[in-house]
Amino acid sequence: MSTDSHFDLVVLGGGSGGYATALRAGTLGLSVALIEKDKVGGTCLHRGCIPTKALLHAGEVADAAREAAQFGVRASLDGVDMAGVNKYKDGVVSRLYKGLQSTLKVRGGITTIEGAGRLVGPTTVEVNGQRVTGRNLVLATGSYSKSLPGLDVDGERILTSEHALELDHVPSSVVVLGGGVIGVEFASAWRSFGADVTVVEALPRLVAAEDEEVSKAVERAFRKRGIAFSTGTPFTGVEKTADGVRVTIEGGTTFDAELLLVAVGRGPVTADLGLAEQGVVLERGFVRTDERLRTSVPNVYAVGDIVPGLQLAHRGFQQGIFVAEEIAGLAPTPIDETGIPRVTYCEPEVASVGLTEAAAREKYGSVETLNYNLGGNGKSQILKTQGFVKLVRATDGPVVGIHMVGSRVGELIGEAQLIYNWEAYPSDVAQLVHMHPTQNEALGEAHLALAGKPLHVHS
Amino acid sequence: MSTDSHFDLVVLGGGSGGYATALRAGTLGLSVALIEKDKVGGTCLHRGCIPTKALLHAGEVADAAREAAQFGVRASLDGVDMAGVNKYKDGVVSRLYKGLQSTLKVRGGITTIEGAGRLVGPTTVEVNGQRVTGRNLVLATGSYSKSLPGLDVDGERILTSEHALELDHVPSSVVVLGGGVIGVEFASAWRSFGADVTVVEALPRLVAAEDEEVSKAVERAFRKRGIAFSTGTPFTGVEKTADGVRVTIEGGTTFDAELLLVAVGRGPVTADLGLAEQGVVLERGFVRTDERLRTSVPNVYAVGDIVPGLQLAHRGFQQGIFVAEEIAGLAPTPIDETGIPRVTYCEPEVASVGLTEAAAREKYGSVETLNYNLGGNGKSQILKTQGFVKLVRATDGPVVGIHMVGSRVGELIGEAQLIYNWEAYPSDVAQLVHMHPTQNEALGEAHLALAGKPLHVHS
Amino acid sequence: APTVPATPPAAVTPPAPVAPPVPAHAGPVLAKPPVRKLAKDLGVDLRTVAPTGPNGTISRDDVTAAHAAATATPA
Ligand SMILES: Cc1cc2nc3c(=O)[nH]c(=O)nc-3n(C[C@H](O)[C@H](O)[C@H](O)COP(=O)(O)OP(=O)(O)OC[C@H]3O[C@@H](n4cnc5c(N)ncnc54)[C@H](O)[C@@H]3O)c2cc1C
Ligand SMILES: Cc1cc2nc3c(=O)[nH]c(=O)nc-3n(C[C@H](O)[C@H](O)[C@H](O)COP(=O)(O)OP(=O)(O)OC[C@H]3O[C@@H](n4cnc5c(N)ncnc54)[C@H](O)[C@@H]3O)c2cc1C
Repeated sequence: MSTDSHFDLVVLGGGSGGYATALRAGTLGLSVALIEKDKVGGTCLHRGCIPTKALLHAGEVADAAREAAQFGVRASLDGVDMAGVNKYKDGVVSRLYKGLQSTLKVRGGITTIEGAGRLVGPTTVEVNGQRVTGRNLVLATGSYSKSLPGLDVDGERILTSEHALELDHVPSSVVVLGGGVIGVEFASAWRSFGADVTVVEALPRLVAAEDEEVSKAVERAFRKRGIAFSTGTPFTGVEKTADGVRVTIEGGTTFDAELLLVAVGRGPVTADLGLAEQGVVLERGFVRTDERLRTSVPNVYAVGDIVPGLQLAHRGFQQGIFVAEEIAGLAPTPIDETGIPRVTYCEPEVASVGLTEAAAREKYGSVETLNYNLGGNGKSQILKTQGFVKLVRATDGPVVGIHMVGSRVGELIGEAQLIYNWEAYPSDVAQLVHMHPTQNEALGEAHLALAGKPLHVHS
Repeated sequence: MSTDSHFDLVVLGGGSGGYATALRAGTLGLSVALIEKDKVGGTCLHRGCIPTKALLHAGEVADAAREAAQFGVRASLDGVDMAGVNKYKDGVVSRLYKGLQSTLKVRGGITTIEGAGRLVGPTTVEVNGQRVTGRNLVLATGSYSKSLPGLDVDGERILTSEHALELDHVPSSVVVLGGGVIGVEFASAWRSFGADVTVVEALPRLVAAEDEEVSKAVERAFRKRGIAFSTGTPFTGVEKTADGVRVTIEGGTTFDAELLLVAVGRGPVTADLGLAEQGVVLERGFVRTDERLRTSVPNVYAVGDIVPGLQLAHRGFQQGIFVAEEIAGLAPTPIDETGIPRVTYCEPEVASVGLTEAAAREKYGSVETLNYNLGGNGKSQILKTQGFVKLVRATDGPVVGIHMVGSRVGELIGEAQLIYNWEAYPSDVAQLVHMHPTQNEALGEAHLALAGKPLHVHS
Repeated sequence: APTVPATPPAAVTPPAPVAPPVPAHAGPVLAKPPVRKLAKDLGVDLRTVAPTGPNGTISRDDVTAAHAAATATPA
């Protein structure tokens, strides 16, 4: 029954990495089969980036109403209507989903195939009983929410992010297991909605992948917001109680709550795909690639969360674009993983690109840092937010790390990304005086100060 | 009675331009006299940038409460308490004022002199009966709110921005005369506070200095917000009525309102300062300078709003830094006025740097443009804002203009400023895939599309 | 055989610049950041590129020309 079809490129998985590969390949005139078993857009669009940021924005709206009096506005917050929040969130997702489907259609050269695929040859995928063969194959099957041993996710009281996004009410109290990006984002949104939140983290600090000073600032801000947390304390167990869960951490302390969110990381979707059979080498479940994203099998590439490294949608986009260009013979420049921008959308936001101070010290030996406090930044004062912009440079060299904390600083990462990736010197940026009053002005002021020409700084 | 004092540098006027000159000169080890008759910080800090942006943020908070239901948040807006708004606004100003005073103190080398100064020699200023002489003199006396013939500003019903910032209540209705930056900002804030607002503009469009498409988008958004406006219709007269004002425009149409705000531009503060007597050449009241900010008199420079061009605080900062470095012999690169970022903080915000499409066409003959609609930008969808990012490039050349409209796009100007001033090509930016989901991602997507590698675009 | 572009090697001495010698720029080479990045991507060593841009800066064209020359002349 299987009719064979041939393409320049077969992409397995239609999430951020997969569809970006297909879109770029389409522009380059390649014929593409994009195989997706669920919905194009994948985790990010349907269960990740977009719906979580909608929740967080609803949280921002709630906070604004709660704190309106500080700004002279007489408003009252009467509660959060999760049905309404979900309607808003789902509306955003479905509009973007329609847009993506139509972009895939009009781009040209892309055949989207619905169904679960499995490798049956090095560049051949079987889907719906049909064989689809490519001159090249791109693996883009993404990731799933992991749990811990002894932790039975039931979707009722013990949730992963997928379940958390479907909740039909604001929980009265939650324990969030994991103080990484996903954990602190949910903690922040729920707190804005009025829940009692406790974050439990085994590592010594929240957002532990960030620069240490950033973690400290987030912890300070969380404390102020009434988000409880316990760091350096591994989870040891959970039991269900009459009306919720009781979570125990090392040392024996327990936390009672209505719900437990498990946000302990995401594992690669690589099992049962026929990868090993075709010789694709895995490493702890992830697909091993070289810097050109080639797997161990010729003409087979991998992109997105199944490739070890940052699990971010736009890394998937960038890798997908890279692979399409590589296949088209454009010989693109390999991606500098450190140059990929990173934002955590909790309140206050965290944004960084490049190396932490510790990593830069290790790499360059001697570094200079500069911390510009948002206390001196007019627009941040207007927003009543606290935080800083921290720069790290190799001594007498370019800026190699930018770290920011504060409400809305996520949007400053675009500029920071250019500075890092274009290897700008503090003096290159200092020459360009920034718009007053903006928050990006704080980036400008930090570079002015690091270049030895401080403006609005006590020095 | 007059004891003479000598400085490397005498600065007349302690606003944005003047105090930036002083701060940079201080860092460079020069001795500076900073003469200010009112408060250091000048217009921007006390009557301009900062207090207006506080009003606009209070307006944003009010809008958020008013529209909360769209996001699933049950909040109600019960009104705006201007006493509260003013307390918040004044709190921000006074904190920044304290910070500036203390920065001026600790920087070293800066003597601040309170009093009104007047030139009595080419580089000698008389203040409080004392003569202060510099090797160099920097003029930085700033600007004032202009009016029109037949328009008597009384501070009661006919106001300038200075009065508008001191209002103790939300007016029921206002006519704003002038659809430039200051006019549309007040119009926007008052509308957010619940007032009926009508903008009257003689030029054919609102924010007429911006790219035409930007004006159209702002006008569309204002219409949606219920801000009335009339363009291409010069003001012809105003009379007081029993409870307000009646404004007449060309053609005879009249508008009744409680208040009239006059926002028709700002004139230079250069009269009665002894400038002409010392040979400083003026042009329509502004101080003529060359590109190194030298006036017609040796060792006399001018910075800020008295120099013809953009009237923006950070232009004053940049000019002040330039002049201090020039005097110190650092031979700084002249400022490209077109590279100075411009933000209008109405809702939706407007941000631009570089040339409008029309100006670029005139300069380069052949240009390419790209308009990326925020409808495809996830974060903008989450914020429920509309708008676009428009790029203008010289054909096959660098990006020479970036124009943006939408809520919060003002913060994207930092990145845009680097792109324009560093003469980046679309491909330089396209290489760097932006954080998802952010609004700065729209800047990234626009560059991807203009570089021929569209991602989330229908093409 | 490919030849070196026919630009005469700085035969004319430009008039002495008006600006004093200290540049405001403190980077390693005088090129705007995206041009430095382009050079890196193309494998062009900026120290070997003769600047023709304003204020003695290395322009994008200088970099692409150096790259073209290098790839046209196999080492
Ligand atoms: C709660 C949460 C919040 C997040 N927030 C952000 C954020 O704000 N910003 C950000 O950059 N990243 C964020 N991420 C991460 C981001 O979602 C991922 O990095 C991104 O989705 C990875 O893209 P991908 O293409 O590798 O995988 P996925 O998006 O997971 O897509 C893989 C696709 O492959 C399909 N598939 C799998 N197996 C098969 C098969 N055998 N046959 C056919 N199809 C198959 C799946 O159905 C899926 O659609 C978040 C993640 C989560 C969970
Ligand atoms: C309502 C409004 C909103 C604005 N918003 C923004 C904005 O968001 N962003 C932006 O960039 N710009 C904004 N501006 C413009 C900005 O305020 C000006 O560009 C900036 O203040 C100009 O700085 P300056 O130093 O030239 O003059 P000024 O700030 O006006 O300072 C001049 C100083 O000189 C003093 N002075 C004058 N004469 C004498 C004398 N004879 N002796 C001693 N002292 C003297 C004055 O008291 C004053 O303090 C706004 C302006 C207004 C009115």
